Amino acid sequence: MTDLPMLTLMTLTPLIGVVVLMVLPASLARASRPITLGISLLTLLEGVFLAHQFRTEGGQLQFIERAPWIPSVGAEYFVGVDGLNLLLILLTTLLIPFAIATSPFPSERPRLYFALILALETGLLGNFTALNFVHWFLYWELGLIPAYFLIKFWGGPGRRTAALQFFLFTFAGSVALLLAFQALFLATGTMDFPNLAALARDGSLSSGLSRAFAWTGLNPTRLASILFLGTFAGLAVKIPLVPFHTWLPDTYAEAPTSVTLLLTGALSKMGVYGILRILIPIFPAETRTMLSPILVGVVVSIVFPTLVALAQTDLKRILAYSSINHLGYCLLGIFVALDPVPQGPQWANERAAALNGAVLQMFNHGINAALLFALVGILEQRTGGRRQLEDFGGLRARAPILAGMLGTAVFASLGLPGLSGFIGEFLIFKGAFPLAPGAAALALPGLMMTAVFLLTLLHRVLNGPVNPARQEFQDLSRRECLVLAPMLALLVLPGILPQLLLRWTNPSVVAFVAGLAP
Amino acid sequence: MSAATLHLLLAAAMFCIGLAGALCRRNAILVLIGIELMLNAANLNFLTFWKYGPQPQPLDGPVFVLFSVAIAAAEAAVGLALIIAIHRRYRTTQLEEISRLRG
Amino acid sequence: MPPEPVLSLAFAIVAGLVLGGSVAAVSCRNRVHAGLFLAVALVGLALVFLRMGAEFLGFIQILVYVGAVAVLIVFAILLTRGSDSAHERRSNAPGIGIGLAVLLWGVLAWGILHRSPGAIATPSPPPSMAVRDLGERLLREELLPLQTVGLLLTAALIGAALIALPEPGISPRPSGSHGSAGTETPPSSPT
Amino acid sequence: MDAPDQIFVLLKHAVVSWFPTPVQPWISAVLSIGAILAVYPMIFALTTVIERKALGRIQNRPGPNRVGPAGFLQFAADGIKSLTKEDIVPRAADSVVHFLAPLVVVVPPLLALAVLPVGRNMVALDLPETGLLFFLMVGTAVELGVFMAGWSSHNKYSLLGAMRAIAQLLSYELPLLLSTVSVVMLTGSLSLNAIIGHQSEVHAGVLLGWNVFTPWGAAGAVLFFIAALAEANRSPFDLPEAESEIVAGYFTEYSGFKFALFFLGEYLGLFAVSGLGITLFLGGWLPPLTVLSWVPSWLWFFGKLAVLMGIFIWLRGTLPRLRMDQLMRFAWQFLLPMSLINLLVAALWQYSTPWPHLLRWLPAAILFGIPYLLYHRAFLRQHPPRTYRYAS
Amino acid sequence: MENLAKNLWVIPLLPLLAATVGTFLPRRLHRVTAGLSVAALATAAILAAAAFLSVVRGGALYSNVPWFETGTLSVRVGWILDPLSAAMLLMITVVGTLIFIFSTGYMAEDPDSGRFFCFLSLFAAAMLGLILSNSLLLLFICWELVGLASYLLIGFWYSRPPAADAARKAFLTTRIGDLGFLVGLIWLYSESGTVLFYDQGAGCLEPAALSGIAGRATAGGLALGTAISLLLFCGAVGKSGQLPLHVWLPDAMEGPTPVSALIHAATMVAAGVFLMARMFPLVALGGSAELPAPALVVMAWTGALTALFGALTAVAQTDIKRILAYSTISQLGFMMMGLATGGPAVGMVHLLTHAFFKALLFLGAGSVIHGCHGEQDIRHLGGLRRRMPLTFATYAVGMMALSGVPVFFSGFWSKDAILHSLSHWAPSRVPFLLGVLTAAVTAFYMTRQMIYVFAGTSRGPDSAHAHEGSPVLTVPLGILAGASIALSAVTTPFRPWLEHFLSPASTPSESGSVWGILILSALACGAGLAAGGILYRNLGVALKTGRDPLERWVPRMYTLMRDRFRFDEFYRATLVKWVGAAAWISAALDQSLGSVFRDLASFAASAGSWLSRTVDQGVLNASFDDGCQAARDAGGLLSRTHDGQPQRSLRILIAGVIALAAGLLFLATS
Repeated sequence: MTDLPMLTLMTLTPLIGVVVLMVLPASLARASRPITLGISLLTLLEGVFLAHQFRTEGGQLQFIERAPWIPSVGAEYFVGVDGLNLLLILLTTLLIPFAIATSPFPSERPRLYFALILALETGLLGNFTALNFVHWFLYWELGLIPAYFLIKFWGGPGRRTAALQFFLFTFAGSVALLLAFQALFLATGTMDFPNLAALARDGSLSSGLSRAFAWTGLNPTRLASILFLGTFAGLAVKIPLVPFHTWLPDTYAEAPTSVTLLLTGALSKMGVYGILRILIPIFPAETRTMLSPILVGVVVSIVFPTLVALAQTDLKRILAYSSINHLGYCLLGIFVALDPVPQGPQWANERAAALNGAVLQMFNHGINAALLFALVGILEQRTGGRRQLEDFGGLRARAPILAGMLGTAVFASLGLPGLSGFIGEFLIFKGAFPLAPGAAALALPGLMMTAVFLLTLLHRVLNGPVNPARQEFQDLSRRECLVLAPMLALLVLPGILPQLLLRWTNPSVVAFVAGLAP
Repeated sequence: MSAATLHLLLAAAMFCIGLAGALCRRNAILVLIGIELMLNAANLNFLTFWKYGPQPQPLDGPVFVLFSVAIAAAEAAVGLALIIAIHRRYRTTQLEEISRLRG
Repeated sequence: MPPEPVLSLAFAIVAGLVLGGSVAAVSCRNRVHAGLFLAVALVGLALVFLRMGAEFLGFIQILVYVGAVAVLIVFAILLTRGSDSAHERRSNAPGIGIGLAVLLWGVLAWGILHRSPGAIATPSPPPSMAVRDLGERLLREELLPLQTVGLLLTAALIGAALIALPEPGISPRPSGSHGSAGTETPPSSPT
Repeated sequence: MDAPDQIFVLLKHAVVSWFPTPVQPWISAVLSIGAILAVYPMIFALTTVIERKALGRIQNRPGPNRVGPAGFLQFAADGIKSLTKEDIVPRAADSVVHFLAPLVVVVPPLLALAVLPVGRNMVALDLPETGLLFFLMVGTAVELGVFMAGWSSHNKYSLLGAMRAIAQLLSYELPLLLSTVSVVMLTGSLSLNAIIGHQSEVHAGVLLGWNVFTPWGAAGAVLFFIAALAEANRSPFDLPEAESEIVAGYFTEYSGFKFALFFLGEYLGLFAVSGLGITLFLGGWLPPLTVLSWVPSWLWFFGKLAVLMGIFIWLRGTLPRLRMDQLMRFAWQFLLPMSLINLLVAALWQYSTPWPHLLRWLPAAILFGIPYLLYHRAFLRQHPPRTYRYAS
Repeated sequence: MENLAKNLWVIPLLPLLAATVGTFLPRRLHRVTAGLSVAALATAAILAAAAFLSVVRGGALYSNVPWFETGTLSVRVGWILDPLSAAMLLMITVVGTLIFIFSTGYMAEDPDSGRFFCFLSLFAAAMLGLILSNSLLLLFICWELVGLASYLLIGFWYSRPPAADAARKAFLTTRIGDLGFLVGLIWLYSESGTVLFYDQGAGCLEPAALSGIAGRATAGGLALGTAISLLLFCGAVGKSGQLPLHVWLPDAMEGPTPVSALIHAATMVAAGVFLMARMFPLVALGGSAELPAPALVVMAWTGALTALFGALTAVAQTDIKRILAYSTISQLGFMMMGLATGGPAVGMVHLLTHAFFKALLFLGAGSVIHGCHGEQDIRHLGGLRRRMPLTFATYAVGMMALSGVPVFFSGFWSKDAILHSLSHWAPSRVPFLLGVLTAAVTAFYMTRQMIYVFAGTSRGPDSAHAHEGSPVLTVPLGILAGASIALSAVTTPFRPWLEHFLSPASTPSESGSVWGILILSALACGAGLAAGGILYRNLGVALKTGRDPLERWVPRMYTLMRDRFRFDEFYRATLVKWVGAAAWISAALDQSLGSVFRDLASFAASAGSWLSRTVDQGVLNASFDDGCQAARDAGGLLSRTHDGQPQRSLRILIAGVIALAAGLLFLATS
């Protein structure tokens, strides 16, 4: 452990880059990418240092910084790390340099572009470390706004609509969240997540609710359910859960590819993490009450997008739907852990497995989706923005290295053992089958259909005779290989040695499960 | 006669002087001067009750005065701006000449 | 410390300053003089505050009223001259106004004198005012009012600036047309 | 305490102790007042001469060099001249106000000087609760004096000068006040002694913790001194008395001793506000390094004052005068926002007290730096530097 | 010995290393890759032989290591060396090495052969890992890797659409079964708390865990053990090409022929059978000789139907490799039957013998194809007996082993053991009859193939210029042929050493009935051979009409068999179409969902504005207008007092205040 305020430092480091880029004279605009890359690598170093200093035993919050801020509105600066968010922090710090390195140099306003990416990183890191709603929410929005501008200024032809849609949806979700937390604050006087969770456990949350909202004439259960739904909706939009997902394919397709990979790799995790950190600890009883409909939603989120993806012809849209599907697994892992029926030590292990799987899946999907989108981005660059399936074919002959990487990423995505995707899915299903056999069984076709559409993608892009328009297709350059190789390594390594990641997550997950017991 | 009474009488006198000014003067700015005096008299009252009052609450009076001063400043600024604007429009600051809103 | 006499010389002087300044402020025919006398009255009031142990408020009183309000008023007087004479015309029904004021003072004085001996007792520990306590109080318990006042002042600032801005439709008065006094102020942009 | 440092304090105590106890407070007060009345006008006199000589140097001319050794008695000659000159009051003037105006201008700076601690234990009027507020309060009274002077003269130029002066004073008072507020916020006291005491922490063993050595303090000091220049009507903010435009501003119609009083008041104001700046940001009478603490504290104060005066004279000789619109715009559109941001920075500084020192600097510097750079850029874009073309 | 168990992972690691190194070698060094792969597998074979010998001498070994932790659970994996895995190990490494050597010759001209050997090595590594793993989880992982390797190898010629299609089909079809496997694995895990097979009494195949599972039933009355077994069997069905998931296997012949030999004849498809053998204690749970466990019954029936289906389909195929592929399906059915009715040893013995002769047949077919420049259609071949004598001889050995020609060929004995256990199977006699029928049909179609390929005269330009390949091609053939014959020495019912080795507990069969089955089996084989010989004796003449002799005899039946009983068409018409329809509907739904959100928003906005307008005009305005008119009239009167003179109002106000203050004071004092 160190006395440095590591988390704050790490969160603010990208802002240095923002400053530097802001004052960078236009004549030096070409330097903005190396600068940004340097700053983000510095952040990555800090993240690695954080992980290195992270104590694996106990699973408690560490690196805690807290300071009173605005006591009268319950605002307190409170950050900390445990096994649930450490991986997400690492993921963020990994993906940002990756996104920057894979991003083509924008022809317009490059300094702003890179500054926004760095601002996005601050938002993400802040959101993942925050333990008080007020600045959690600030960072939540801080993640939203740069993304909006990145889509709007540098996106594809339909970027305006897509950006607006993205903004409206997530903003509506934010409003729901904000309202719910205002109500919670009125009822309890605190916005502290651990505090709120403790209050929820000993029942004073609901009594506070009934006191503060006596005028509505609703009983506390009903009130809590309403707040729960508000919070849930706010988070579900961000993930997104079907049917809140309609913004996602358009957004992912229209956003510049580096931004898309951040959107799916890191931003979508904000919602899942929110469910894990906020929704479940604060509303365990309500979640249990609503578990069946939620699980239905989750299963639909797993199966439905795979079917839709099968009918898509745009590479980015296929991958977008695939993202929904994969985050559905995360949610399955999280929500089955709440299944109230079986209790006992063995079931605690099943819950822990599901949650571990969900956390791992978040990390692995982040890396995996990022790599996939990056590769699609490279295809786009090489072909002048084409990404329909029929624009490709037989690329394996022209670009064996790219084909190998794409193949590895696709197989990791469909959960091939030995690659990272498997362990997460295995653990999720290991927990889900005993706890919620119905949901797990209904989710199985998702696994099947994922394989179907992803292999079809591979098939159409890589196999068959070379597309006449792609005769001149270039394989990956050495620089591109250098950028992509670390990600590839991160696909393989956790698949072979999952303990690398699980030793961080498991103690916290065990503590989390212990806290779930009603 | 206690100090409180004395201060209260002073405040009342100041208020009434301000009132007389506000009632009699024709010029809007001078009326405003009267109003300022009345406000200050009220402030004096607050402070008197705080200092000599039966159950002095800690700092209630000063806090009240502080807010009152702030609001009076805002009022003066807006009032004077209004007067200037009106003057620019009607070339007058005489109150009885500004009666366009008469029913 | 010996107990202060109720009606000390110092009180008499500051009270005289206040009352004299007030009377002069409302009765002066020269408007600029009226504004200056207002400043005198308010300085006197600040001295009253000082005597009551409210140093902070006394200084604030001068800072705000003398430094800002009085200056604003004389400024406004200068800006609005020209249409009327520098000297005030006859007062508006002075009899009624003064009569009402005196009547009110009578009623109030009667009330004060009548009620004071029993109700207004001298408190046991004379309250004192520490600036730090005041600050704590303002930023803790009165945070919301304080913010509101801040908002109000901002709104007043913007509002005043907007109101006083020359409206596009109205051309400024051609210079050097009216006024009995020799001095003329060319239209200057308000601050 | 060592003798040279406390020599004046000891002297005063010795003198006071000759008198019977009941009158001792009065004697003490009289002595302090006397000291102030003696020292500052003396410095004023010296400053005028030095200023004229320095300006002469800057403008490539000798400056006063006739009266006394190297012209250093010029002030005496000027003083005698102004005392003996006829005191003219215009017929149309409002004579009472005309008479009172110089007094209202001179007295407040003297009052303000009374609360400035010029050395260890050396403050004429110690207000532990409200020292700074008293200073600011007194400072505002000058505006009224200026107005009185300008209005009562019944002269176009006087009134214009007064209007300009008041607008300027009002406008620059805000940044001045706001930059002092940050110091108050960090110190937690309005007492000037406490503010100096707060700056006496030692950093790195040698460097004292002057406020100017913090990000907000550095920025605040710059803002403060810019505003102070304007408050004192010094070049480049000397529009109210711009000779080329409005003769001599609000004291056009004054002559003789009254004119000298205005002159004195202006310089005293400059001393007072500089002294406040020294107290707030430059550590008051504290030495910059601990090893220099053997130098008497009052010497430090006056030494700093002298350095500041030198800088002001230098600025006066170097910078051209602003236009009125530039002046106002600079105050409202630049200084005011920047001082608000500085307030925020100071708040952050206070909040980050437990952090390592370097880490405290970083966000503070960023927080001030970004808006400065952005804002500065936007400001320049909106008002680009004017280019003058003579030939076309 | 302990070290051996701990270091078993070296065996799969060797080919894996070869694959890894090969991946990063430049393309032009493909010969180096090939050499590396062969060397790695040969070394593995030597190690395997050592391991095998140690098992022959002493019993089983295993060692477990922790892999990762979740909750309080430590998930462990491990390696096992027992007779089952040792025999498989030896078989895979030996056959694999031979096939690798063959491949160096077969693929010599292909510039991509470096990649080919990488994939082959990866495949070998995965397969070796699969058989050596002492954990169902690790087994599953290797299982999937085997699937990946097969995907890569089948699609090796990816630029040919049929190959790419076949690869995808293989992966997806087996994945259907794998999902069942995964569910079974998880179920077993959660029920027994471990996926280690053997763990000092705590493993899931050891009595403690089995007895825990034995008495329990799931929803629907199915025994827990049965349910899990059936789920695992799903995986086996997919991998081992059992009905109805066999469709990928014939298509998989699109890969290079050594791949077919390695993956789809000798080893990979055996993984399913191996899995069931490995899990036999669980599968057989709760059964007895009279009333076998339900899972075994399902297995037996599936095997029987698959065997017959495969054999019948093979009869009418014209592609040399496809015939062999269907024969593989058929033989896999046999293995399943044997496993289900006679215990793991019976099935596994056939698996081992089949591996050798099927590899031999495939390599022989490869040799033919190589010699005939890629011609695979048997109707265009013929007369190769003279042109490729070595190939012919070895192919004949393989053919006779497959057909079950008595005495000298291992296939006869292992098939006989299966028929024998079938004949004693209590639940039904039908599988036995089907088995005998299949044996006869097998002999028939192999005869047909032999006649087509090797007899008569050449019928195509390619076969006319056929030539024998280099020794690299023929030597492996010879070795495999020798092995196919030699294995019969350890598989006869009179000296069933291999069977005993694999399953020491199995009871020796009664000699009386042995003879009966032997004779029946020989008769079936003979019938098949004879029928084939008779029917195709004048092949050259018959083919003039362009129709197969059998087709002329039973045309409808022949068409059905040639069309593989229309399985693919059936799937295409149902499953594939349904998935496509579901995808289309989902996409449409998704589209409309998006527009529904948008429409809802705009509708809400317009509805809101309409509502507010209506209410404004109709209700508020109307009533207010009237009310306001009245108020205005009244106000007109009052407005007289409001003359814009604020001071006048102020005076009134103050008068009121005075009155009020006086009143209050008066009240307070009195």
